Amino acid sequence: MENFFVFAGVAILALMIPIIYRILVGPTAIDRIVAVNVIGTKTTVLLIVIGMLYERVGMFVDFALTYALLNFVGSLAAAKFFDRVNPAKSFSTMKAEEPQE
Amino acid sequence: MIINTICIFLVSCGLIFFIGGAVGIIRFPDFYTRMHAAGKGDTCSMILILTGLSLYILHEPTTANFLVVGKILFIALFIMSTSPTSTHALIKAGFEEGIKMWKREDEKEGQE
Amino acid sequence: MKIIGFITVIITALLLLQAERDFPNWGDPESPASSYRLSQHYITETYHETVVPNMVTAVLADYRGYDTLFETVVIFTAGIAIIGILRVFGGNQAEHKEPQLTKQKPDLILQTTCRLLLPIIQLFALYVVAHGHHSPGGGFQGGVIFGASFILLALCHDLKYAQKWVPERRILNLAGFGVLLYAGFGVAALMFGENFLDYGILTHLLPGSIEEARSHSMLGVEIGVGFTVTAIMFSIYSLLSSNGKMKEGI
Amino acid sequence: MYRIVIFSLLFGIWVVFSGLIDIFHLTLGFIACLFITLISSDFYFTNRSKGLGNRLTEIAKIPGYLLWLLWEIILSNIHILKLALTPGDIKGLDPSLIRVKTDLKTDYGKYILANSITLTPGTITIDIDGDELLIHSISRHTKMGVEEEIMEQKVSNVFEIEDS
Amino acid sequence: MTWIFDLILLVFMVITALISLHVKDLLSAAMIFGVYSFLMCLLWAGMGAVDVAFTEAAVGAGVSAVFLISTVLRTSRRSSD
Repeated sequence: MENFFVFAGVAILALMIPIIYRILVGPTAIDRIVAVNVIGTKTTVLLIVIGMLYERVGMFVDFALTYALLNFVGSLAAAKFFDRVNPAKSFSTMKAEEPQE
Repeated sequence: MIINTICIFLVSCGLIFFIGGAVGIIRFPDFYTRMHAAGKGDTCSMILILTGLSLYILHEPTTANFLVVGKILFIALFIMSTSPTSTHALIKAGFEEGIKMWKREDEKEGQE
Repeated sequence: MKIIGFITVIITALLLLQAERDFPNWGDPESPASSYRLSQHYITETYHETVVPNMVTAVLADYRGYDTLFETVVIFTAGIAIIGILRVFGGNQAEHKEPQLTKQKPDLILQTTCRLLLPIIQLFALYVVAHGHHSPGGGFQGGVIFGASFILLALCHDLKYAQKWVPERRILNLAGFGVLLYAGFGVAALMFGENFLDYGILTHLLPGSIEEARSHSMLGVEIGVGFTVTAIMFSIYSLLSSNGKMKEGI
Repeated sequence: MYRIVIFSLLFGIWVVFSGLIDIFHLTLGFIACLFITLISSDFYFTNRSKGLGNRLTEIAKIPGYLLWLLWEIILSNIHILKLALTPGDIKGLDPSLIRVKTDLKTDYGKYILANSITLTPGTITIDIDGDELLIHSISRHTKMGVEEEIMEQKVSNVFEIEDS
Repeated sequence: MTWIFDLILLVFMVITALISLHVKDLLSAAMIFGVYSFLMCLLWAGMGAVDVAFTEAAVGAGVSAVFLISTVLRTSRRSSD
């Protein structure tokens, strides 16, 4: 059974690769933020899997609870960022500047 | 033994849904559709995996284990309410920034 | 300039990797860190002396009480420094180009989520503070989570709304109260004729034996740290996000 | 009355969080719940006039609703999985915006409806404006699913029982 | 067995740090720093340093991203180099 948990953990880690790819490529900032959010959910699961491996789930479940409760605060802040950004420097103009670097 | 099998089955189902989300986040063409793959395929697979793990924990039913399973249920509940919220906030931000939606090629030509 | 930095980083990393070869193995019982007398004492005697199962909390809040006290003071000072640098009084200095708010409509989903989850986040923060003895956690972590709950309130409604709970004047009061609570335990020990922050003597004030008095006063100390950290976290957020005007946040 | 309900709710959550059931920790929990009830009990219910009986039936119906929601989530997740694993050009993909009118009155009802729509993959609530929901849907199949309004009936069944 | 976790996490962390340095848009960089913090927490939890991991979880998820984002909001969003 322990081998299965190791396998599950490694599989979840391997499934992070496409998301890190999206973070690297992601054409817009919101794409990246979405990917970050997804990694947060995966971290929550992975922490419990690590807890199963160490057989101390009661301890690791606290971290997972912290992530479950607080992970969306960052995303909310990022979403609010777009409500309040200076119109002159808005998102579409930023994207137009990007290829000139 | 049966519990082990059920646990392995549920966790594997969760992993398969994770694969769906991960492939979708690469292949889908625009921001909105990627949001579909990213935001919520994860919630479902997370619930499946957590259910499997908590079944495995209940293997030996003691009070402490029941409380741990209660905490895991709370995690699932919290993610079920926070994840849609952040998805909604992000897609609203993108929508109001005016990110263009992807359309099929033929429809686009038809409109023009 | 970038290339010089890159080369420096590479050289430093190589030197560090070279030095890493001399380290003892991970988890080696013979390594100096775990065979030294003091660590042996911490590892074997902590539970008998303080009745605290989590060694880290006992070391942080009791054996190295001075360290944690002045860490709390550092956080307090950082808060004061940030207030001193960023806070702007009066409105009529040169009109700085402000980011404009593009919409003002409240969002029902965000507000309802905030309403449902906020008491639970706060309860979890208090749980983390109270159970620092048995599981990882303690004053700092609990304080950060409590501060994050007010930040969530400010994000979902408005900075003004959150300031009903934590007005500007109360921030400094709370932060100072935390530090004073911590130091108060030390002074109380001093009054009974023991060393500063030697909690064992507080058994005259607190119920239970000497060991339990140490454990209980550790809890009190953690609560003090929690107050300071909560207040300072929220004040940093409100100052940064409102450009020092404390009027409207993100 | 209202505060007592909140207090007992929080105390139950504390016991699950804490896991240590002895007098010292229960006292700590009592103090903590009292503190939270004092500073932020205003957050929970907006409509406090509802009768106790209605509340109880509401609570009794929630698990059934959650199970039904879970089943819907799994079904539509399989749909997304099929879409994502289609080789070559993704044929089923047909994004569109829909506006749906809802008859739900309370904020909680609207919130639950919007979150359930978002949780079933394939549809995301972009905005709530009065009683109109703006929804982004990924394919024809999911679009039809929203327009049938089964979910709305379920939600109003559970969360909007009229006082009789 | 957990050395596999440690190795993969370490590689991911290096990649994430490089991406976060590479990106010009400071808002994205702030969020990617959040990923770095998640992985750091996992690494510490895997090594058994649970108190440190808990601090990282609370600070990384709750406040650091918000602080960085509000700083970006009040300064400029483009990195100059």
